[in-house]
Amino acid sequence: MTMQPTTAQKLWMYEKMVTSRRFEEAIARIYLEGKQPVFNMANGPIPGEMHLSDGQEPCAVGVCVHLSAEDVVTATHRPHHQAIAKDVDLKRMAAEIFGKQTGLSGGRGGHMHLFDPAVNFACSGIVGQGLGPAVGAALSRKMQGKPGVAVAYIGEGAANQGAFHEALNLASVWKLPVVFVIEDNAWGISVSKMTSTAVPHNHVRADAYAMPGHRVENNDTLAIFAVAGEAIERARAGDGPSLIEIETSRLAGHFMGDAEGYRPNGEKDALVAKDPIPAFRRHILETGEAGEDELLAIEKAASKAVDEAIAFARHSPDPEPADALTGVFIEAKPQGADA
Amino acid sequence: MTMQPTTAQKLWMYEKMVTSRRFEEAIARIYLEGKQPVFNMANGPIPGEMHLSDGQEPCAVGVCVHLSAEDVVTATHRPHHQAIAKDVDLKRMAAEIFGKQTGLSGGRGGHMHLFDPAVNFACSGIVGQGLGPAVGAALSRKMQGKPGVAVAYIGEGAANQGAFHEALNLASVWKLPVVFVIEDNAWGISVSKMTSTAVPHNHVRADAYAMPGHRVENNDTLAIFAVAGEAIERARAGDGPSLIEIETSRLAGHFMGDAEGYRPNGEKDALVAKDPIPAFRRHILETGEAGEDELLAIEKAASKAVDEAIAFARHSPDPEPADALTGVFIEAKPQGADA
Amino acid sequence: MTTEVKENERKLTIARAMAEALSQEMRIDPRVFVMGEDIGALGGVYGNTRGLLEEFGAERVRDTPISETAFVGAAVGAAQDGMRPVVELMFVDFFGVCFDAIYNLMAKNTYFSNGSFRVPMVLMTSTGGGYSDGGQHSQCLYGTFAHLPGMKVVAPSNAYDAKGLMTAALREDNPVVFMYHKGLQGMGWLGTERGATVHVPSDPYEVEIGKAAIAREGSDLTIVSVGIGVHHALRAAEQLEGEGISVEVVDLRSLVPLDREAIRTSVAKTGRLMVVDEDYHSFGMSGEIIATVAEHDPAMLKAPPARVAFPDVPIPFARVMERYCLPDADKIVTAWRTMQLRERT
Amino acid sequence: MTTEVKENERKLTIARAMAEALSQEMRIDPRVFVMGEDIGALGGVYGNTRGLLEEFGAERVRDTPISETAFVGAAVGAAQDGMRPVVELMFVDFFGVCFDAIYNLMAKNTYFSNGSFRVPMVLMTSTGGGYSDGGQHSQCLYGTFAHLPGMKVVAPSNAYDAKGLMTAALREDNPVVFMYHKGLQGMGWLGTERGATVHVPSDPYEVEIGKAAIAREGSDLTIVSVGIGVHHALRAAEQLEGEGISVEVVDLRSLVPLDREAIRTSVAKTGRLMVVDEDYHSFGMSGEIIATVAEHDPAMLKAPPARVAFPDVPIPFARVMERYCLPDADKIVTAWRTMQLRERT
Ligand SMILES: Cc1ncc(C[n+]2csc(CCOP(=O)(O)OP(=O)(O)O)c2C)c(N)n1
Ligand SMILES: Cc1ncc(C[n+]2csc(CCOP(=O)(O)OP(=O)(O)O)c2C)c(N)n1
Ligand SMILES: [Mg+2]
Ligand SMILES: [Mg+2]
Repeated sequence: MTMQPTTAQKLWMYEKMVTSRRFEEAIARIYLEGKQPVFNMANGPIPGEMHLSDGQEPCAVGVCVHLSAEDVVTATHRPHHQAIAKDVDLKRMAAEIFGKQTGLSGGRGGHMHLFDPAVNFACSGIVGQGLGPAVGAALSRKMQGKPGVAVAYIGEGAANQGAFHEALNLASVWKLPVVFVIEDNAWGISVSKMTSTAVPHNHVRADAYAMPGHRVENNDTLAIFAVAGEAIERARAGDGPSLIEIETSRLAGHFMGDAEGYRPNGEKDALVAKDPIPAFRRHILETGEAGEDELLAIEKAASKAVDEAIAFARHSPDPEPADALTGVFIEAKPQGADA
Repeated sequence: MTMQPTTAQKLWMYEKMVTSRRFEEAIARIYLEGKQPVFNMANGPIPGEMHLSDGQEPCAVGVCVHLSAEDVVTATHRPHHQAIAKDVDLKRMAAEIFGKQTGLSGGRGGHMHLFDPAVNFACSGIVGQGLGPAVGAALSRKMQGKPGVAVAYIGEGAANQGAFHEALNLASVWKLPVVFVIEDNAWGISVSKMTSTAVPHNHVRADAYAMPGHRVENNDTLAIFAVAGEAIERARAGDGPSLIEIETSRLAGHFMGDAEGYRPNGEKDALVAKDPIPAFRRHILETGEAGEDELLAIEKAASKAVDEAIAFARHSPDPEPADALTGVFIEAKPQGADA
Repeated sequence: MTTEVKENERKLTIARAMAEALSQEMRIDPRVFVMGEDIGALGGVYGNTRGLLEEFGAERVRDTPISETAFVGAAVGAAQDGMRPVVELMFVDFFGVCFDAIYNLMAKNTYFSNGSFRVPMVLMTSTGGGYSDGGQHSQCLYGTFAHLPGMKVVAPSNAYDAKGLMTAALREDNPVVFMYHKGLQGMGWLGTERGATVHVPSDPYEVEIGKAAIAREGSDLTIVSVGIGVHHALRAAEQLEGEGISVEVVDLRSLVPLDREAIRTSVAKTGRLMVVDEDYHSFGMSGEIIATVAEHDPAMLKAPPARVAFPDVPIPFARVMERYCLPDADKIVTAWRTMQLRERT
Repeated sequence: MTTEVKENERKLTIARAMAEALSQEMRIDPRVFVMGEDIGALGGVYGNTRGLLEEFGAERVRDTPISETAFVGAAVGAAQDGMRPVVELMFVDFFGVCFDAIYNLMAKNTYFSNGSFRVPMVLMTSTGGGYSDGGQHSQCLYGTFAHLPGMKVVAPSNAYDAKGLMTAALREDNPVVFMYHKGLQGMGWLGTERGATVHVPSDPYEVEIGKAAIAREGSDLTIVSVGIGVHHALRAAEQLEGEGISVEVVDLRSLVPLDREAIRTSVAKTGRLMVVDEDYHSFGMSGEIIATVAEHDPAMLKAPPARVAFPDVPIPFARVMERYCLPDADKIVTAWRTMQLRERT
């Protein structure tokens, strides 16, 4: 019997997906401020690269719904949906993306370096970079006898990086509570999975590490819920790691400003037509688990949370420029063994 | 029908195996000169680390018998048997191991850096390092429409290195004429395959790259011949890469000076009892493909070749010390496009 | 003759100059090919391979998996087998995933083999910040690459040098690391340093690797820099000229080989040295250049030499913080004033 | 009291001093654990984890697969999760396969997270040549590690410092790279520098990271070095003493933080500076130290500063070639003579 979400879980997932989408829409809008008529990444309230997660929300919520704050997530360069599903502080996250003093890292990190220790969330900018740390966090829990699983998110392009191989082998050899989740949006920037990956699907690679491998097709929130739930339960039970590849869709460009000329004609439209959020909304309505009113209320709440976060970010002060020189090292001595 | 070596091929393999073993015996003996009573790697006619290949000869000859000078081999930190099977100039190889001016690289390389362009042989000291270059050589042949396959040797410990994953995927995606050969001697220095590798055998990992994977048990020269022959034929035919794992045995320590305290009691004796060279010798005698005399002649020739190579090395001059500063860059301009 | 006049005025961005050098060499030398991430249909994230796929096809212009260890290693193997690969590491910041293939194979196999194996390849890689791309996408790492023997390292400040250095690199029998600064590429979306977009002859030509250029002559202060730092230095020089200070700007163009002669000659003339370096302050380029002068003759220095370098901190995201750290013309002028105060009289 | 006398005479090799520091901290701090290749049953190729498996078991003393990217990355993750991992990179030469986890994660996550994530870990790694291990097993790479921000870097020259620096590193909330020179480990099979095997107190103690030591006082020449170079310097100092030259030897002990004050204070006294560095010559430690003095005040230097460093070539295998390149006491004496000739009078 595949695992089924409760109604509460479904509504939680829906809320997080909508929050994530609203957040990306807001970011996309604001990102373009100051970048018109000439698009220059350095300008506007949100400078730098911007990798949006539109379309990939099911991968975030279908997995993270099984996690609590104590569980660990290492996310990618495309981290917003994952952060939101992991309950990262939305205001401070927005402020970090704006490079503000109130940001999660006071502006030192930016959109690819979001860290929230309260919910054990981190992300990073190099492909495959979160895999080792997730394995290490899982090792830490095992050694300390503390609960918690680690989830490492990567894109399908990252599955060809050496770190993937090493991390999966190590996690398996040491039988660690970690789940590897591949968001397969079929593209690594302009390079298609087909031209970069020797196998059609990466879940078969799990065999090389003697761990279960699963593939979820069609960006299906419920199927992700079920497969991830089982993998996480397995990890919690001490039965070791799993690999999950999820077919998902990148509804935005690789980063903002990407003209996506490399996409086959019509591909994007087809993806938009299969947008997972309206689909999940219909599902909820069809099962009668919530009515239109309730969903509207959720959507309103999501918009409000996003608006507040964005307002918080906008109105927060810039960091002190000279503070750039501080924080390379922790200054204080540690408290000793029992700290 | 599995491929069978001709008698000539068998005798070639036997000769190369014996040459390799005699060579290692000579190196082992001379290596200890000047290192007694106190063992100090820096001393003696052959300083530095020394990784002997005793016991692993079948992996070298069973594969290289199918190769000619134009084919490419990238070997490991344990390269002597592979070099000998690839027909590397034995005298200049010995001289390089002694650090002499007449060495393959005039003493710049040493035992882990043997390069012989005449037979397209190279090796290197970092685990997994030869994988990328083998893929690149294969790519070069494919692009130039020139014949030749590339064989990348690694140890089973190297199969957990990221380079393994990346190289196999790339070779498969580009369908290149390359064969990956794992010499599985069950140990990476003191760490057993069992404790380091998530799967019992690495040939199953071929599935992760959509290429054929083969395992040869029991250090069996004839079985290696057959499996390697097919993989190389496949590569030559343009059908892409293969992965082969060969069960073999490390009859020496990881390097000279290794006390091997980590080995289970009796393991070493059992391996010595299964020494592949006497076994292959018996096989040849049993099939009647050669008689005792002929084999003795081969053995004598092998010893002679080794003696001559060692004598050449011993009596060659040291390099000019100051030449250490030359050769970092090729000085001359290239000949242009049609060079 | 009108065409010739146009020709003489032909200004290119560094991105286009690099692509032109590549395509011209690919036309005459079948051994040259390009591989890397997004260098095919996309034309390179920084535009430096634009048009190559269309002209030469997917066999010679190869998009790769995100497998830097494999494809840089493969470039080494192909180079050793007679090809002349050009390989792109999209951001220099990514070197950590594949540096073994770079510094232990590409850089050393020539020496290890005593020249019996040659490794004629070009590793192109983007450097630099200034557009808030965060600490894993904004580094320069000049010192890191220049410190390790066996690879030549070039870093052009303008399109003329970019084409000439690329052509020279493609004709070299040695591995060359070609570091191009994102802020100079002339891709609008990264800002545009106008000074980098200059006249570029359409015929192929070489700029000698290892030779610095005097980007501006002067007699009071030598500023040594590379890449975008040259433009900061030139701007500061303009400003200081108004105050009657004559600044000489040495554009190294190559870090390896390092043109120590050019540095010393200039400092011998001016008596004062400043190094402008977007790479980290310590244990890198700025120290090496100061040492180059000091070990020659400390008495040449009328004032303590100064560095305007990126401080020893990871590169912060926030614009105000990053700007605080990055070298620019103002910081150069300030450093000059400090130098003046410290000059013994 | 006899036991106390014995205690005072207790000489340890660096290998044993490292292992002792590790085991003492592991006893009092359950968060400390060790992982790496061959650090369990074998006790580390260089002996620095000997006895740990027996005392603490395979859960806290973990042999790893040959997967440096994974296990260094895992150390970062474990450190961030409250552990204090010690991870061994068997030879520093191997850094190229896993540097991303080191310099982009271990070194930068504290900054990127503004300190909300801490990365208290120690990366131990062996350095150095002199025993003909060839160009991929003999490097020092001091400059490479010290150049990149976010990691402290220590390199002891003797067992006392080794234990104290290791203990300090294990108690640090920051990542520390602990570079131990193979020639100093006191493993007979690598030769033994006797000066490295010194009295080591049996109780735990810390040596402050970032503080240089004056290994020998003198007034005519300052030699700055680290690790094995300190011993070469001391031997040269002895020799020069016979000629009436008084040499001060500064043992940096730490490269990051760099004790610039100690360097300048010594040179202020002696007026002459030589740097002895087994790492490559250019763009590394030797340049940085010369610049540290020159940028402070070039007039402090009575003679051009000198470097005795490994030339910018891959490390050759042949003994005579490697010796030709490696710093040693003779080369220091020769450099002194040249310095004297070049001194303005
Ligand atoms: C090691 C490394 N190589 C290349 C890059 C540049 N890069 C950033 S994202 C990306 C594509 C990643 O594709 P995928 O893993 O599928 O994730 P997606 O962007 O599709 O979410 C690349 C090549 C990088 N950040 N790190
Ligand atoms: C990247 C890297 N890590 C570690 C080492 C040190 N090392 C040299 S050989 C070796 C064991 C290799 O085991 P395997 O691949 O099985 O080859 P074998 O020695 O058994 O022939 C190790 C760990 C290295 N040379 N390179
Ligand atoms: Mg993708
Ligand atoms: Mg092995």
